Amino acid sequence: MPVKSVLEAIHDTLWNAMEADERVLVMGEDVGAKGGVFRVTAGFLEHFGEERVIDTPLAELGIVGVAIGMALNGLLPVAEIQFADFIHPAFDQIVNEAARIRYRSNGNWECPMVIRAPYGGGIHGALYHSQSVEGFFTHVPGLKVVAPSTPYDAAGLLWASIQDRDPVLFLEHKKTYRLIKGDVPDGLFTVPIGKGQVVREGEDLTVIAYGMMLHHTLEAAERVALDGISVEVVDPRTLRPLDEDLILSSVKKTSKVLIVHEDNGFMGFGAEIAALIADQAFEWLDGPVKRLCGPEVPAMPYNDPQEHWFLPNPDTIEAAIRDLAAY
Amino acid sequence: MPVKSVLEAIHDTLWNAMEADERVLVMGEDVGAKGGVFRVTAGFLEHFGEERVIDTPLAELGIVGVAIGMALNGLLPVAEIQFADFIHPAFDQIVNEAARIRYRSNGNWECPMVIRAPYGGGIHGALYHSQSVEGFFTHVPGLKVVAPSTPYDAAGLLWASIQDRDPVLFLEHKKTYRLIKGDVPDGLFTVPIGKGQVVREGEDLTVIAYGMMLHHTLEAAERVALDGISVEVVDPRTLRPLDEDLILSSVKKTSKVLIVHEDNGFMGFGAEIAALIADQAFEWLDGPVKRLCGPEVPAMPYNDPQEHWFLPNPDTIEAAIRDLAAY
Amino acid sequence: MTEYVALDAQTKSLAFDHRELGLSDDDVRRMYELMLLGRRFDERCEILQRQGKAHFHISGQGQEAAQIGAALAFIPGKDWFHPYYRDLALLLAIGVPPRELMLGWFARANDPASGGRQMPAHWGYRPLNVVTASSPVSTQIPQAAGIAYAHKLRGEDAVTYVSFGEGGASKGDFHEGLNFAAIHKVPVIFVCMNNGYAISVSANKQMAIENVADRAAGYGMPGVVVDGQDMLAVYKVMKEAVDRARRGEGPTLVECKTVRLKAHSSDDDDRLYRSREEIQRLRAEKDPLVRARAYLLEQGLADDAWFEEIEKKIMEIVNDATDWAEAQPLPRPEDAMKHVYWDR
Amino acid sequence: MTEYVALDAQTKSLAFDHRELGLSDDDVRRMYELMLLGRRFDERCEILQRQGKAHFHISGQGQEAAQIGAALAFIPGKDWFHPYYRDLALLLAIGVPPRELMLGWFARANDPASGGRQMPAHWGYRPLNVVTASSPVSTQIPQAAGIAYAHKLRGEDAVTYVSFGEGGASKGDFHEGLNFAAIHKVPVIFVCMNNGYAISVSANKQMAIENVADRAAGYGMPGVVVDGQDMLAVYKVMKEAVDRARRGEGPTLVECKTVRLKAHSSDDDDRLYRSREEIQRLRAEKDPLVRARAYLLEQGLADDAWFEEIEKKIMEIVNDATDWAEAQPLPRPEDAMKHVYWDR
Ligand SMILES: Cc1ncc(C[n+]2csc(CCOP(=O)(O)OP(=O)(O)O)c2C)c(N)n1
Ligand SMILES: Cc1ncc(C[n+]2csc(CCOP(=O)(O)OP(=O)(O)O)c2C)c(N)n1
Ligand SMILES: [Mg+2]
Ligand SMILES: [Mg+2]
Repeated sequence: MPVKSVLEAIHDTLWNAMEADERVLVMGEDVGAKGGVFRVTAGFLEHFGEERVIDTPLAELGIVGVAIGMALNGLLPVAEIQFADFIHPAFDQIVNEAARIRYRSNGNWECPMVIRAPYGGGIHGALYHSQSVEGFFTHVPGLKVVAPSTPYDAAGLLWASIQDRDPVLFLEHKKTYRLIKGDVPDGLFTVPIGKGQVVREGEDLTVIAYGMMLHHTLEAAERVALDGISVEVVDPRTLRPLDEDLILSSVKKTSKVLIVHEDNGFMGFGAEIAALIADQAFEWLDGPVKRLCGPEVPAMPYNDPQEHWFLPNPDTIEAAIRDLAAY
Repeated sequence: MPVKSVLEAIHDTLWNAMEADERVLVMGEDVGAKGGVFRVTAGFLEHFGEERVIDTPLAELGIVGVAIGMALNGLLPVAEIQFADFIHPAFDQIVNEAARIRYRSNGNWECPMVIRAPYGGGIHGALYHSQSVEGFFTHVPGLKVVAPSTPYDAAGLLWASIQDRDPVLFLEHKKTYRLIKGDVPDGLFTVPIGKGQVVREGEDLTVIAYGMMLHHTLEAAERVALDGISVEVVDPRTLRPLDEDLILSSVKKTSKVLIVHEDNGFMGFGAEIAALIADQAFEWLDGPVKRLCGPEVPAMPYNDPQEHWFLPNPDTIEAAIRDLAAY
Repeated sequence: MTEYVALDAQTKSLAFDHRELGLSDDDVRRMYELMLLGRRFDERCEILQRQGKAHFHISGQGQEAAQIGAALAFIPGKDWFHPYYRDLALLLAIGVPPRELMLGWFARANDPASGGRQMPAHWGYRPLNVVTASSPVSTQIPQAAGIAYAHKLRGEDAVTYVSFGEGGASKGDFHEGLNFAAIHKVPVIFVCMNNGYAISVSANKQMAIENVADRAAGYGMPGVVVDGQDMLAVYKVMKEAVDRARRGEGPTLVECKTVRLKAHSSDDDDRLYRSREEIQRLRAEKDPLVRARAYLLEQGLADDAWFEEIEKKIMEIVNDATDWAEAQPLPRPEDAMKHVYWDR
Repeated sequence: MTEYVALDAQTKSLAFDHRELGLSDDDVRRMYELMLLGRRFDERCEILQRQGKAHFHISGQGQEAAQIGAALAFIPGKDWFHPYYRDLALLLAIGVPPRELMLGWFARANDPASGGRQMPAHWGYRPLNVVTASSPVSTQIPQAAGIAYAHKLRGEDAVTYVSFGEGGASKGDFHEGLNFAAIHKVPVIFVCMNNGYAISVSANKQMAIENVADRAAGYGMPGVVVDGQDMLAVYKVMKEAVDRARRGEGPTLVECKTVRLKAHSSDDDDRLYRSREEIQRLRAEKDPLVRARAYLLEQGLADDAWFEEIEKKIMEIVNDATDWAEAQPLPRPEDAMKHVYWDR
């Protein structure tokens, strides 16, 4: 199997999807001649033409609103939001419109579309090029939220998302784009939406993480393994609908759990996972449900010392694992 | 002390605030001649004039964006969003702008403003006039989110919010507007932002609720008291910053907890409360942390049977209390 | 750049001769009939709300000429519609069955718009490409641009109708939607129903200009202001715009100057912000039915007997729709869990 | 309704005589000097980024004439500024000290804009009413309308400057901000720096019209298009707009036709979407410094010796700012918890 980066996996899947189904198109700011600011759509304009590779005006509300119309009328738009930080102007079109079209029409209409949004920090992006936005969107019934962490999952989940009949917010962690590489089969294949994965088996405690934090967690797990602490690592992959069974069965096995994400903790996605466990796995718990998250500040600072301070990393994850293991 | 409805308490406090401080102004759709769709600003236009009682264009992004500018330049705007359901077009201005101005400028600038938003269901408002939006906004550091449930708290918290030097989202439950009445002192007084209240003392379990659900909870607590179940009811009043100490001390006392809100549960505000308890009060817990919330559908249906089905009510709360008490 | 059509009509009748617009005598009689159907249906819904049989009413009274004039310029079944809440007469005119429309007011399970999930006047009728509507004002505008883009991409010559009030033209959705449509020259007609108020906010607090259509030039599309009380003038303008769109020449912004004869909705008391004299004046001078009737009489297309007969026929339709719809079952609570996702 | 100023200037120099605009010889020399300071400072920041001393650079090169022409029409200390990321020369021109400006590139603790929290070019300078900037494009536009509303409400005659690119004019914020400002006739100047690109997206994919300023008519405010490479033409237009605003006659939308000589930012490679010939042509024909220099020579306001001397003086300022700023301390990690709320 070829080895690809997350970026290449997404590029190739989008390409293949557009080859396979002429209803698929990409749209967004700079997706054309430039091939996207991260080069996810490099080469698309030349190959697919400007009717299916649309350089839109600088207008996120419009991008999503127009994409909804396309989806209502038989296309399968993949709209790129240049940075997840800039998805907020489209909040109304996503939350009040895309997510409710099936429900409000009693199933008469549907809105199959994908919104791709690069998220996450550690790239000197400061307050407005580093945000995690899953905390907002996972609250919304009618919307699916996918957050792959590996090239394989990115490819499989993207194809699943494009084929899905509901609107999907597809979150791509920017820091993983070039850093994380792995085997990815050629051609189109799916990873099912709504299914998580035990990425590492363990006995003593469960850590739940996604995005760049998954990789930091795996590193921390390696380290503590040297001291005999056996960590099970769960990657939810899809955040909504969440694979609750997988999480609960892991926690019931290990009896302790740490949730890691880089978004701030208060009402961050870890809150829901913790609440789920505190309700459904209460009797199995041998310790408090722990969260390790970004701090309660509005966003990630730009300067190096404070950016570093903001982000959970293998060291802080390791420390949190050791604390919990010792409980 | 005069008895007022929630609506009257808000009306009078706004009025007194505008009398007391000429920097205060109100703005929004229909706040002028009509006095607001709920008549919160009835009589304001005639008394304070159209420079301080601004009927804005139908443009929520603009309302909040303009209000931010006013706040930056020395005014204390109170912007009304006609229904909380229509706050989403302003999401970017609230989340990326208002909430970050102090932080991003390292404290050089601040944005003291209040956004009032009537929320909540049970008024045949259907998908777009019934929403609860605290799940989104409580996630945002830099923003304060206040949700009073009684006329007294509405008055005191509103004056505290107007005087607060940070942006405050002030959530008013529509169903309480005319239904809930209580003693309210004349004139301006404050209830501190960030302080909750034990509304009813009890021994067997704690229920945390706000808005209309607080009142339903109190009714349910009365009922079960007849069977000797002693329920402590906590009203957080402010959702961000949350009075964590108050919640934790109640849970440590009763050892069981139920959280009630009408917003859907997944990533609803109850998730954060549950997560807090599962971490900080784990050793005191005698049962699973329970949530009773609106169902996982995009919003409240209009027709009577389904609207009724959607909302937690004294019956369903009573049942949840009995279940938990029996655990 | 803005074109002005029939705005200074001194006549109490209509500004154009229908024959010159390619309309037959029957067409014109049919237009009147549809307007009347819109009016009587609307009045019935108003009553249902007062009777407590519906929780909500929002009225299209006063705007029927604009709706009918628009509706007839489109091809039902082929073209797409993303109408706003006052467009009842338009829906009837393109062929949504009155019985099915009435289900919405009773919030019945078989309501084709939303199965009773949404408030009345939140349209949706899949068989005729009437897109599901929401409450947030103007969100439909960029969506309509996207719908039209899909038609263009597939090489189909369908045209999309999308409407909104002049208040709705203040929103970013308007700006971003029109801009996209103009850049891509997609086949969509943006129809602004300017009735002078957004609830209580008069148009001069909504904008510092006279005509919403003047904004068209800022996007690079034609803008037309038309007397919305004149069904033939509206038809003429719409037909030209629709034909242009169908030929691939892009979108048009059409502003219909119209009036709102009722309060904003059943939740509104418009005595708070406008005088009773204003309403009386509007009723006397601006009622589109009065003008259409005058035209029919003047042109010898109908006599009193015809009007009486039509009135009777329409009332039968309205009564039938009401009785039938009321007898339909309410939604079941447990069905409220359906249609959140396709697969659950 | 749009006014066009100096757009067909055949001259390689400037279109107006500075004396007729009420500017002294010294004023013009000072304008050149400020433009040069903007250019050299910008070039230095570019180098810092290449050296790895800053993570990011975004350039104002090519836009200095528009910025200087604008800056001089305002009253620093009294007026308010909500500039966008390319407005470096404007900030220098209104008097933000170069040393303090330079702190942003080094993300130092005492950076007056954000204490190193934000990326470079996210301005903010409280002593001169330069409002804190963010990254999301165009959010500053309605905010500027609100700032101006406050001035008007208090009866103060301060005027607010707010700028954005032509790409930024596609956003709903533009629409809603301009509309509010026009309705309330508040003293704000909306300055669109049209450099033809939004990153890689050329203006003709951003809009189907030639001039952003043509949108002004749709809000009911004057719109002016001016040659942004001509500092005197820009000054003239801005001065008139500012005076009008100060007199209480409301906002103006000014579009400066300008060029972006560099890639969008240090993260961009513009070879992907524009030719090297285009850049060469822009450098040869559109560099505002070249045109200003020609004017000074032509008018006998300066000679080669003067230009050399100024160049030296400017480089000293830039060097001093660089050395001083680099020596300042970085923020401390623990301080990142500060200023979330006023009380914690
Ligand atoms: C985004 C949003 N804000 C506010 C409302 C509440 N609202 C419903 S209709 C309306 C006025 C609309 O006025 P206009 O667009 O002129 O249409 P008209 O009702 O006059 O036909 C308002 C403010 C809404 N539905 N959506
Ligand atoms: C809302 C938003 N979307 C996208 C971006 C990413 N972005 C930054 S600058 C830019 C282009 C801006 O173009 P223009 O407004 O013409 O200004 P210019 O850079 O050309 O001066 C884009 C797309 C952003 N900052 N904000
Ligand atoms: Mg209107
Ligand atoms: Mg540009």
